[in-house]
Amino acid sequence: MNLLYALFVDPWVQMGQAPDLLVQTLWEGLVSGVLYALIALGFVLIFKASGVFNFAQGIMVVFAALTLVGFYEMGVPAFLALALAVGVMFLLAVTVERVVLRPLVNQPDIILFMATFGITYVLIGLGELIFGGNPKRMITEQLYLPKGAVEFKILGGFVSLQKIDIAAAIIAAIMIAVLAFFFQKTRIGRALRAVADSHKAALSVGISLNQIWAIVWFTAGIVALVTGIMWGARSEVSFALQVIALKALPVLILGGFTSVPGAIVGGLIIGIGEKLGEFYWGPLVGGGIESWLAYFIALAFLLFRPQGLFGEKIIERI
Amino acid sequence: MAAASTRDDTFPKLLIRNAQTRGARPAVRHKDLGIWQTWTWAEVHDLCRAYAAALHALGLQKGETIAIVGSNRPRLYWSMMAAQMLGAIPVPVYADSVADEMAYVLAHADVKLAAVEDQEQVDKLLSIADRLPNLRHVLYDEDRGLRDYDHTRLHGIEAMLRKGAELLRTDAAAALDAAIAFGKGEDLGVILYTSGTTGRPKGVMLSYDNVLISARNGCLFDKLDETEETIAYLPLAWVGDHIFSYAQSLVAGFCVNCPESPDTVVEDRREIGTTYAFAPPRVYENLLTLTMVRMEDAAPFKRRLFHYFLDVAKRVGEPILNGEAVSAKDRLLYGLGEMLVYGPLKNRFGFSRIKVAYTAGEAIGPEIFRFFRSLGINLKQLYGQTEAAVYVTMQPDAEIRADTVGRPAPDVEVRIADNGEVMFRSPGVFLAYYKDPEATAKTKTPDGWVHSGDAGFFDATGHLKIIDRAKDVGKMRDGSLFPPKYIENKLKFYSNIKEVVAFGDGQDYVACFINIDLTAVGNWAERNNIVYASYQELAGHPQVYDMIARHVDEVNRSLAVEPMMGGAQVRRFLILHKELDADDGELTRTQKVRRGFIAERYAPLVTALYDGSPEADIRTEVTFEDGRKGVIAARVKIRDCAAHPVAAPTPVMEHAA
Amino acid sequence: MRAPGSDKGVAAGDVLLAVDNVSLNFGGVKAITDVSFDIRKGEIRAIIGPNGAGKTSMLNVINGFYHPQQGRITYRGETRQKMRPYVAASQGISRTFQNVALFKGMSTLDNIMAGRTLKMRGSFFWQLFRHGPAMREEIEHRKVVEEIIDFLEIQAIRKTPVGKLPYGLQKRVELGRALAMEPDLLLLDEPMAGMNLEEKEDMSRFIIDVNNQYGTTIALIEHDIGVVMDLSDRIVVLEYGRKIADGTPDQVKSDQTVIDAYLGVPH
Amino acid sequence: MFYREAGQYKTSYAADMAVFPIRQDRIGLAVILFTAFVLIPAFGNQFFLSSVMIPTLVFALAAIGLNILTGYTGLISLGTAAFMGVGAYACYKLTTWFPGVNIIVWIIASGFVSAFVGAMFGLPSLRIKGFYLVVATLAAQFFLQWCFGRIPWLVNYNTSGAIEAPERFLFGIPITGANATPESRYLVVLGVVALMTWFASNLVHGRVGRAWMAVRDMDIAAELMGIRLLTTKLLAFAVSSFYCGVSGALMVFLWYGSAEPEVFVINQSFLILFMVIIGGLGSLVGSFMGAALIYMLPIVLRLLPAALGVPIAAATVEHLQFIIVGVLIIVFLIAEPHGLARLWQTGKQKLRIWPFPY
Repeated sequence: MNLLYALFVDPWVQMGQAPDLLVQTLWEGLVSGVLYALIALGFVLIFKASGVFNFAQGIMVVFAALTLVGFYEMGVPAFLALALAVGVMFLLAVTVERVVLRPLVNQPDIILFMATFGITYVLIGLGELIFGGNPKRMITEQLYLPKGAVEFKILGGFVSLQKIDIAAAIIAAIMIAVLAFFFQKTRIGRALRAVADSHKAALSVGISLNQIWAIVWFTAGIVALVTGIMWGARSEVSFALQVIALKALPVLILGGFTSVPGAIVGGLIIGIGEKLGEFYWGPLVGGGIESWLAYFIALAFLLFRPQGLFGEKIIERI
Repeated sequence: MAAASTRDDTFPKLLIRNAQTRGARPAVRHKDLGIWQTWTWAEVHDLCRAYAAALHALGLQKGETIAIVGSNRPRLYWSMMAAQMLGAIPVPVYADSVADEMAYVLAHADVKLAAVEDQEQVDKLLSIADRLPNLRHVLYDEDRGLRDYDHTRLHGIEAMLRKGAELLRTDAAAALDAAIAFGKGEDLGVILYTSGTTGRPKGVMLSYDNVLISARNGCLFDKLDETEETIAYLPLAWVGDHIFSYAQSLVAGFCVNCPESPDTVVEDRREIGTTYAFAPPRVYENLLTLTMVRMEDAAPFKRRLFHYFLDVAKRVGEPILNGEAVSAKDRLLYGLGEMLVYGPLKNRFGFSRIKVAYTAGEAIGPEIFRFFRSLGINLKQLYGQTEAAVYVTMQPDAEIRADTVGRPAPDVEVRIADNGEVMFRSPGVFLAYYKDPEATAKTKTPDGWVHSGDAGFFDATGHLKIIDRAKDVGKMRDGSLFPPKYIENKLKFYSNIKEVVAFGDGQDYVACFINIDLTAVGNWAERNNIVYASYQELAGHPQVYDMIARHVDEVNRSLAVEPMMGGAQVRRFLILHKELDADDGELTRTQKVRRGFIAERYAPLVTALYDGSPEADIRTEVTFEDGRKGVIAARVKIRDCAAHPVAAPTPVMEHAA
Repeated sequence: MRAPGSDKGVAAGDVLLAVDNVSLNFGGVKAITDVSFDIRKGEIRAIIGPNGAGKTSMLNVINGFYHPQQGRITYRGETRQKMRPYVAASQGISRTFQNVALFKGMSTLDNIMAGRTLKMRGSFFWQLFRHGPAMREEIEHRKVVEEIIDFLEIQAIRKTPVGKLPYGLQKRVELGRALAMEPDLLLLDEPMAGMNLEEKEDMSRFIIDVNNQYGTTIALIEHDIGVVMDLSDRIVVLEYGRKIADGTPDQVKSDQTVIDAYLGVPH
Repeated sequence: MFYREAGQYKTSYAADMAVFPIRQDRIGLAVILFTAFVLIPAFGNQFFLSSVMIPTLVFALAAIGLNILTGYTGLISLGTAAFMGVGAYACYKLTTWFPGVNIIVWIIASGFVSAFVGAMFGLPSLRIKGFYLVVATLAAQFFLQWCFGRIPWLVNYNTSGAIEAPERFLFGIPITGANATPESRYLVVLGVVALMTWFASNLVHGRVGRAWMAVRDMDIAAELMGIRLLTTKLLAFAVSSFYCGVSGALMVFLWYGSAEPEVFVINQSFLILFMVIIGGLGSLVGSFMGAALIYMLPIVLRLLPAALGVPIAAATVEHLQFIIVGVLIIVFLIAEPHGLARLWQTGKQKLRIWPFPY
């Protein structure tokens, strides 16, 4: 009886009693959701264009952030470091296309999937080898990212929002807008969309597959860098991040592997979902349910919409 | 022999003996439904008795004939046995012969029954039924597709066996025993029709003694026993198969293995690992060609290894096989080669356990012959004929040479007639040609000597050398001998040359048609990146001509060495634009060239060979795979070749064995 | 393999399967519109029509892979709104596919053996040991499969991975796999697509043999009209998901709408 | 080259369907078994037995488990480690409950527990396909890992939060706990692994295996042939998890001796997935090769610098390891996507047709 109460009634009561806390939690969820969404975005970009399920996306986030901070610590001015980091991501994209994708073209998905595991390992090794394994502080202020928090007094309580989080949300929004524009308006963008449908179409636009893959991975790299900065600003830069990066998977499941809006909505749902879960239900089982709640939420959705939120219904042909 | 004639002098009696003495040993295997179904001698004995009973019930009488049509299947062999139990005479027929040929043979043999393999053969028989008024019943092995046929005169052998088993529980058994006991060695055992290169086939009548004594001699000669494994894949109608896969199996009690289907023979041979094998030269030839062609594509290291040890084998292989003295070092090397090359090769060929392998029917290329022997495969040649129940001459161990067919077989007398024709007399000599006294009279002298129809001579070592069909050996204008087959074979020994037709009788010089071997030449072309769109184009290619010209020159040189043959060097040749084909009547069913037919079919080319023109046009009608007819035309180039000085004549030995 | 007509109830000539007013659409796209026809026990029934006429969809409906929005399917006297693949299979409907759907990673033998799965009942426990009952069952089914291999004359490729086989042979193996289910109703989706003359003749022979040796009822889709006319007892003609003709080869041949459909006369 | 197949004809289906139809292969197998059961325990030293052989075998077993799911049935899983964990914790609970019962019994039993859990998480596989299914297995991975850490009951409420392998005996010889000699532990592990490998090979060669592969190669066709997708997939999940569970139990009881939740983290799952991929999807022998390669590589890398006398910081080696493993995976996938097993196969084929190239 108590258990049922604790499970199904008490949480709602709490929400009602302390709406400010609720808002606070929602906001927390929203922000982590945004970051999930950003990682997922990286996945989607690559999956759309090359059909590769890029397991390394999470690591790319860390790696990007690490390079940025790493360069800075070597005494490189912040924005030059940023530029360099961008350069590194470009290099990475090209190498991956050359060394991994090109030789493995036309292999079954699982093989490419495995290859991205390989990339993951290489990146981890490189990152730690070059910049050392110990966690680092993100160079927030040097990049003129806001610090501190603003407090609102609503619903009979205080809700404090970290400025950096607000910034994150805004920047994320901007970036998505830019990407959208890039895909809709620019020639390359259209080519990329074409690839998603059929490789021939892409070639007809006059861009080689190889170039397209490089571009996509580069774009994903940029997204990773931005994500990395945002994330690093909230916690610290270390490979512990990679586990959290896996959260992008449920997000993808919700959004469908090929839908950018899907990735965003999915991200938010997961983010908010798991924060609420953790805050209101977690205590019942000793907390820490954040680590798996996301996957269960995704599963629950899948059982009803196997093709994800935005994916279109699959007609199996034979 | 004397002992034999009283007991075990017929196939059925031998079967009974085997059932008693080695009843549990395998007698027949057939790869069917994926595994080697096996029957012991005891089982075969019971089945054949049942079968015989059923045949009797169908009204098969002593002295009547039953046709056997199909590939090598246990039940077809049993059909022969069952018939012989009743004193009836099996008449195996070439399964691939066209309806018309078959109609002639069956009508001539006046068969009452026919045991056939499957629907295909049944249909063939039904199509010619009106020409066989006395054919009462047709028995089939495979019921596939025959479900809806009228079964009044059609019976499944399966069902026959069951019915027979029933009958044997009645008084039929006793009658059968009597019938078997009644059979005698001198009775007519089987009629084998020879696919004559000319004229209608003749039915060679062989008594049990003919076959069994020869078979027994063959077994003794090579010490064959019940442990042998042999694979039956050659036509039932051919005397060789009758002796090797039927008679000798009964005599020695060894196991005969029937392949799953014609196109799996190679795999099946490998699986079984035959100890006693027989194959016409072309089979060994193909094996060698295939080996060489494949090794061309092998990795350089492997190829070098392969050729190195092949050279070792060439040097010491035969001596070792012949039990001659060989240095320890060489034996060691050979042993190593056995492990690295010869062993694996024999394994691939399915010859790992081979005891003795025979080749006959045609002359075999010396290097082919030596290749197999050097690997440690005891390959031998024999000279035989249907009229002799195979054995005329055989090669005793350690006296084996590529260019002779060996000494007269046990109990066989051989002499060379004045016209150079080989004649023989032996227990195996056939009774007569079925319903053909004058042909019999022409071939068989009253005192039992048989005209082989082949020309040959005994060399210094007392080994027989066959040069050609006696009637084919012609004379050229200058009177020198022209043995076409002899020349053709010498050329055919080159893997690049598939068929040759030589002309020269009554001419000034020898000239010939050549058929290139598509596999070998095709590969050669690939390696020398010569592009070609069709057989015709490849055949006409100048570089191919050059290559063949070199072969011809070597042959001429070898001919020049032999005084008797020196005059027969090839002076001009052309490469035919199409492969000679049995379907076009250019070859016999046994792949022998029909020289006369070809000569008229390609008359323009023949004239061109002798009027000195550099090329000639030809149009020929051909039959395609799917039976459609068509015409192909071509312009064929002609090459001249130089002759070599002939060696001085030495007195030719000639004496009976 | 099983003797003909051994399936309960339905005798030769009776209606084995009836399709009544079946309509199927995918999110608005109409694949089949109100099609009715029947298949009689023991006949060879052809479904023909131009590309996109909904032939394959029809087969998919029959063996329960697609579920029609309207209409009923009556099989062996049982009427259903829709079939379920498993039910269809276990009640003796088997099929081959337009573009060969063999199990690429497995040998010819295993592919056909897989067709026997439905008939294998051995306990998991014995499977662990591959002895006793499990092995006995394995062997007993192997025998059946060998019969099929023999029937289709594919002994030589028994142990070859099907991926390595030429297209024509793959089609044959697929037929073998379908036969392994000892079907009462055999659905063949373009059994001769992309075959040369000789292969087509072989395949036709096999289809006829199957039909009269085992009394198997056959419904086939085929583009080669010549072949269809020779093979089939009755023909349904579909166009744009609608039935435009149904009858014996001669009737269909002389049917104006069919001629138009094939000559592409606008209407 | 060593093959002499001529004369090895089959007169019965039983012989024809044998897992090792060729005599030379049977001989080879016998030699391997003899080496494993006699030579190695006789001559192998402490380090070799407990730090090379035992781990390799344990991982091989897990790899076989995953291979059954991913290689034979075509369902990707990232939850292997978690299922191993289930086995380990189950075994711990059971043997501490009923110390009297032989540990081997409990190791097997824990396999069944893990099989059940595996089947549970396999349920979604009916509706979800391909990469989507990865999420289900990830859910398992993180949820179970969380359970190991957060449910004190599992560790009998001991404060360390870790499980200790108590001393247990087989035929009076200690095979777990501090006093168990490497030899005895090795032999037990080997015994279990050998037996279960035999079972696995029987399964994949029979009806069950064919159903799995059918689903893998062409699930729709399989379904239309009356192969029930759900049951087949669930069975695969269950059997797979059984193997993982047992290997987990072996890992803790006969190798580590103790374990905390961190042993069964997702990286462990990745590692085993590598073993399967590198070893070869759908191959049992591949599972062994993969396990050996992936597990031993780091050891070699660690020992190599020392052996060569190159002074390198341990941390650096650690990092280099990651890079090398990563590179190796990529190189491997490019060179031979079908893994070591395929190389092994081609090698064997070459020997069979030697000296011919084809």
